[in-house]
Amino acid sequence: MLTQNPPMASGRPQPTVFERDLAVRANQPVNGEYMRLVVEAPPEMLARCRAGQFFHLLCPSAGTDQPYLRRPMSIYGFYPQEGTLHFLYKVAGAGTRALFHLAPGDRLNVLGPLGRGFHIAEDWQRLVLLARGVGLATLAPLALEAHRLGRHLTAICSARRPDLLMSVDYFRHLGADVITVTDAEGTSDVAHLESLLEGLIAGAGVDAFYTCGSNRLLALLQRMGKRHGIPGQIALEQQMACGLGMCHCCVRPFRKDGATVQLRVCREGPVFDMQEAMPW
Amino acid sequence: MLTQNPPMASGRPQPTVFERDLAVRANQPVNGEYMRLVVEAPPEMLARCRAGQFFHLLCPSAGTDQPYLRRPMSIYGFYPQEGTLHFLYKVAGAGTRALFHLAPGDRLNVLGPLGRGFHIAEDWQRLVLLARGVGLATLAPLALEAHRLGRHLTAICSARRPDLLMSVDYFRHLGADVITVTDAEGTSDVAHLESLLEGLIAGAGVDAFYTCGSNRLLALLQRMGKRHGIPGQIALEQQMACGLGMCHCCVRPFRKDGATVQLRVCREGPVFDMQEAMPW
Amino acid sequence: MVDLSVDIAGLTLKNPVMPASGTFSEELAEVFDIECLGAHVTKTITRGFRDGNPTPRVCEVGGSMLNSIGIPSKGVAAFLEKVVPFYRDYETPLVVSISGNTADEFAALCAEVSVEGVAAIEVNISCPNIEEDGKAFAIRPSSTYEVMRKLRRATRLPLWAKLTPNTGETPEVARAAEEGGADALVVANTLLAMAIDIRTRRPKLGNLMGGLSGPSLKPIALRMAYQCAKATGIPVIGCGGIATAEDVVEFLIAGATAVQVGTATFINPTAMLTIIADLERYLEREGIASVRDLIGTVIDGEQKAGVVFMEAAP
Amino acid sequence: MVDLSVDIAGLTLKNPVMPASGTFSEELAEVFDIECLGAHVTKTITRGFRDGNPTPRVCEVGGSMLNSIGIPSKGVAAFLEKVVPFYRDYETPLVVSISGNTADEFAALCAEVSVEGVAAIEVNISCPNIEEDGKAFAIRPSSTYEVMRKLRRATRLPLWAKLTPNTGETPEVARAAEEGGADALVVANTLLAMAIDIRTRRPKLGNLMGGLSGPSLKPIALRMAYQCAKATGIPVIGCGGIATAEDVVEFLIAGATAVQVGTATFINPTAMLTIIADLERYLEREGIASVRDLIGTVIDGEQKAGVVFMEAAP
Ligand SMILES: Cc1cc2nc3c(=O)[nH]c(=O)nc-3n(C[C@H](O)[C@H](O)[C@H](O)COP(=O)(O)OP(=O)(O)OC[C@H]3O[C@@H](n4cnc5c(N)ncnc54)[C@H](O)[C@@H]3O)c2cc1C
Ligand SMILES: Cc1cc2nc3c(=O)[nH]c(=O)nc-3n(C[C@H](O)[C@H](O)[C@H](O)COP(=O)(O)OP(=O)(O)OC[C@H]3O[C@@H](n4cnc5c(N)ncnc54)[C@H](O)[C@@H]3O)c2cc1C
Ligand SMILES: Cc1cc2nc3c(=O)[nH]c(=O)nc-3n(C[C@H](O)[C@H](O)[C@H](O)COP(=O)(O)O)c2cc1C
Ligand SMILES: Cc1cc2nc3c(=O)[nH]c(=O)nc-3n(C[C@H](O)[C@H](O)[C@H](O)COP(=O)(O)O)c2cc1C
Ligand code: FES
Ligand code: FES
Repeated sequence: MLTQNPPMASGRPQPTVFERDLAVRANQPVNGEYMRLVVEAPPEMLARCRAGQFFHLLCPSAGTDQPYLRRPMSIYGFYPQEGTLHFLYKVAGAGTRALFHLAPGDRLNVLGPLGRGFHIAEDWQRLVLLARGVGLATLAPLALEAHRLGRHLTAICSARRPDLLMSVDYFRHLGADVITVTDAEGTSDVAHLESLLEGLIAGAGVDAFYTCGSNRLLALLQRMGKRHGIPGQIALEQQMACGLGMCHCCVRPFRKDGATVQLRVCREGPVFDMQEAMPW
Repeated sequence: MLTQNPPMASGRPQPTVFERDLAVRANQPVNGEYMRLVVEAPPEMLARCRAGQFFHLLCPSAGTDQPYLRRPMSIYGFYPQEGTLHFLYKVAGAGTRALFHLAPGDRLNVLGPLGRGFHIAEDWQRLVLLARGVGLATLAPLALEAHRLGRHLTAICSARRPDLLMSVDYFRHLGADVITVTDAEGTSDVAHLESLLEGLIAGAGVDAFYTCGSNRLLALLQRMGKRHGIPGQIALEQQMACGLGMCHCCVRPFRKDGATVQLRVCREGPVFDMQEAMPW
Repeated sequence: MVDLSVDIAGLTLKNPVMPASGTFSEELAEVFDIECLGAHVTKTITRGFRDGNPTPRVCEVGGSMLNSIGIPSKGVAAFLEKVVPFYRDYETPLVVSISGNTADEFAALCAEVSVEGVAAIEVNISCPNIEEDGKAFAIRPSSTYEVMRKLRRATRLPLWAKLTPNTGETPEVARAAEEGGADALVVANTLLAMAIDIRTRRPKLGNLMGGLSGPSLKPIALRMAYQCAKATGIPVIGCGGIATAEDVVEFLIAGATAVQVGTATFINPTAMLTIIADLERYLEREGIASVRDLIGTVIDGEQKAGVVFMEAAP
Repeated sequence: MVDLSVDIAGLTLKNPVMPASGTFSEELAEVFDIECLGAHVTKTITRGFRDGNPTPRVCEVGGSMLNSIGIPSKGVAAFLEKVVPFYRDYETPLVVSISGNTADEFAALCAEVSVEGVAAIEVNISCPNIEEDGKAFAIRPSSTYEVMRKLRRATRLPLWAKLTPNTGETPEVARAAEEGGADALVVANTLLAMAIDIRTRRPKLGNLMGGLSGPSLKPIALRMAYQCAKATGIPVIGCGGIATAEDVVEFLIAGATAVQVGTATFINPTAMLTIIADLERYLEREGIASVRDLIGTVIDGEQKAGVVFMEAAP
């Protein structure tokens, strides 16, 4: 199970989440829109990382950008052998603008790993991931995990234009089948995706779907999952303060046993059951 | 008169104080305790500078040092030909620590020139200045002015130790007689200074005293000024917010016509009549 | 060409940006031509002479400041003789800020400053009412109403009531001011605060406590401006931590008709100049014809302020 | 060896540093061993289930934050079953924070949580009193006194009253809480504030308004802690913007006996750990034997708080 350690039966929980100042090894553009940040992380931290989990980053100040709260970022990659932790981010506002200025040797305070990652059940052999933009950062380590467990993965990567596609080589390198769709080519709309997925299901079959926070994709996969009885998981985002589950600011509504419940994205998530997720 | 331009008779005052981003040319230690900061200033600003006036500096942020209010600094030197403005400062707290990190090419926002500078009356031929520490920064341009006006100046420079004496060469270069006194040599106490000053008065004579904010020196010079009918001026310090005379935070009490009045150090000062000043 | 002008109870301002009382004076004209401001607002005066508080009168606290200046005043005679004439050389309307220890003294001063050259009177009812328990008039609706009634009778000039954030009853106080005869509300004055030098164990202000102003005050003043705009039908002038054109836009969207800039002028004396220019550019860029089109446009989903207040109180 | 222990109305804390309600939970034990804290303070609970407010529930404002979490609660039964037992594994005293919409509901909950394993009850009287006009109990001395009387009768455990900064009557409210039976005062909760996204023109919080916490609140909370310590004879627990050991020392000098750390834990989850270690080092360096030697040592020159308040109000 790819979840965080539960409190120990013996009573007091043991520390399993780390707040550390880490050295930046690299911080470089991946394409015109995304940056990859690589930091050096200690073994005990990397040992606890799981695909789908995230870190809470204390972004430095940079000029008039003075981010105060931490910023959540998915684990893009974690490499215990190399001792590195990777993030893939898009410059959005004050926090990510400040991240952009980090140079090798600078230090970055991170808190993590946090949250519950992806679950790959024993009998899920053929996985399909469908993601776009920053979502590819969140889903990338799933490919690593699938590879490790010897499962087959089809990665459907969506983008506005072909030159903005990301992680394609990464997925291929890990043995995944990659299908690219773009707005520019007119292949990324729901109708096209639906027929594409129907093709995969009718072909070798699909045991589970994985996706990231887009209402459009969620609705599509919920419909197809119900139609074919295919389970799935979705990684969601929400504003966060503590990142640990203490403040209850990061809730989203979910359908559970007929009722609507508020769950914390940082704690019960960021990965949730796809059918329980609600459009927003 | 070395004062700021008064409002024009025609009605609306013309701008005479400048807020400008200036380039740092140099920022170097003068001795173990003091730093000299040289910035490039435009001619219209330098043309208005007078000895004894000050600038209000918007110190940058440096790490956890995030000075908010501006910091007042005396003009240490102003050189219209070179186009530079000099400050001499001691690292005290957040603001001056941040100044310390300025490097050539960095920009510093300054407001000034501000306040009323030193007055050298027509018939004051033989001037004596008595200062210590940062006070020497404030009094240094007086030497330049005395030199320009062809007056004779005796500069009594005080310090804890001989190696902490400052501006000695500068004063000599401008034709002043320099007398150094130090705590280490036991020559800086009031009794010694008093006999030294009595000597000067008995000799060639003294027409005016100039000093800076030390209670001990103020009391001595007030006493001697009264005894011998010698006028004098003192430059004082106080916490400032606006630096322009708007907020009334920088007041100090003065004796004027038998009553105690509150005057603004930034506006009616920082240079005041020595006999009107009150110990604090 | 965008239109920056706003109307405050019949008084037209060429733009919505003016200085906050106590952070502005004739001296600023030495830095830039103050004719460009929406209004000139003087430091609060009292009838008689006052010395003000002991020094230090200011200190900084984490990117904002405290002050305990304490309204030093040369008295009304000196004010009428020296200050009012200075501003007669400008077209910009002059707003005179006044204060008093009792409602009657306050009203008497209000009548005395109702002279030619004065366009409006800002009544600083955030000052202590010594007839009651020393609390500021504007802490309670009842004392607000009473002092405003007396002030209203003392002048025909527009009355701007300056409220305090040191109250739990902002909407009620705003309504009391309106009912008492205020033509506009200035929201808000400084918030009572304190800082101690841990080395000397002395308060950082000579007066022990003082008022918080600057960026830290902004979200509080914005909330008050919103509450006042909802609670009353008179224009609200936002004040507290405003330092940029974006801050001005935020206050206008919240419901303010104009704004005052205080502490920001200490940090950048030309702040108001920059704000006015940036505001004009903002409107051009966004294709907004008049700054008035921003006022009160917050999308608040028809939530009742009362309910919201309840749920928000933690 | 310096002594960090303090006494809050008969309860000994090994050090004066504890979390603020709503910014702490069992989950922090995954970051460090929470046994090191002076006390454990739970998130405010209500008797029944509550969903909390709409999202977004937090936003940042110039180096501080706003929240409108709105006290989501699983209800008292779930709390007694799951939360209280968790803390039984620790020696550190457990302080339970409660709230209610009416004084009677509040008192009933107070009785219900007076169980073994609970060392003190923090009563969050900064929440709205729906029987009156929806204002928080602690905005007025009268409603403070009344709710405290009922709470006092409901339990024999020490009662800590948590006050709100949304009032102009802090000393009066503090005295009312003491007279009503409070054993200690927690000063203070968040200050009502607001922020608007100028691009979307929507409030940055789903609930329109929320509470300001973090560094901006510090000088206000410090002033309140000072006022409360002067106005009453019961211990004051300072809270608001505390992030460093120096901040703790400042509050102790002002008159607080202990402190709570809130928002700082979001920024640095190990903040309390660092503060406790730094506080110990500070005392050693300054040659102060006991942290208690700092309490109330502000050199305030015997000024009467009343007079000072008057003069400070601008
Ligand atoms: C679990 C999780 C994983 C994420 N992983 C990634 C990732 O791998 N790569 C990436 O580029 N982005 C990721 N995000 C989104 C990322 O957190 C935001 O882009 C970032 O916080 C924006 O901060 P800012 O200061 O640049 O923008 P601003 O808009 O200035 O941020 C203002 C505030 O809003 C919050 N905020 C803004 N956008 C989001 C968002 N989408 N989700 C949550 N909070 C937000 C910020 O944290 C901050 O508190 C993730 C979000 C979550 C919740
Ligand atoms: C007219 C005038 C001229 C001055 N000229 C010089 C000079 O040439 N060289 C020099 O080294 N220093 C000079 N000073 C003192 C200088 O302003 C302070 O050392 C400086 O402000 C300290 O700031 P800080 O942030 O480093 O220290 P902090 O102690 O952190 O400052 C905290 C606050 O106190 C104020 N403050 C602290 N000390 C003083 C002081 N002595 N006077 C006024 N405000 C103070 C600061 O401006 C700031 O607002 C002068 C002061 C005045 C009023
Ligand atoms: C130094 C100083 C002096 C002030 N004096 C007055 C005053 O005399 N009358 C008044 O109504 N407000 C006074 N104020 C309050 C300001 O007008 C304004 O309401 C407050 O500072 C908040 O705005 P800001 O954050 O933009 O400064 C003063 C504020 C400061 C900082
Ligand atoms: C996210 C959040 C949730 C809070 N929840 C509660 C609460 O449930 N009960 C309460 O009494 N105070 C609550 N508070 C207020 C804090 O306990 C504290 O009084 C306030 O945040 C000021 O302290 P700080 O500046 O150190 O955060 C909450 C504060 C925050 C930021
Ligand atoms: S961010 Fe605090 S509970 Fe999720
Ligand atoms: S610093 Fe504002 S009046 Fe002197």
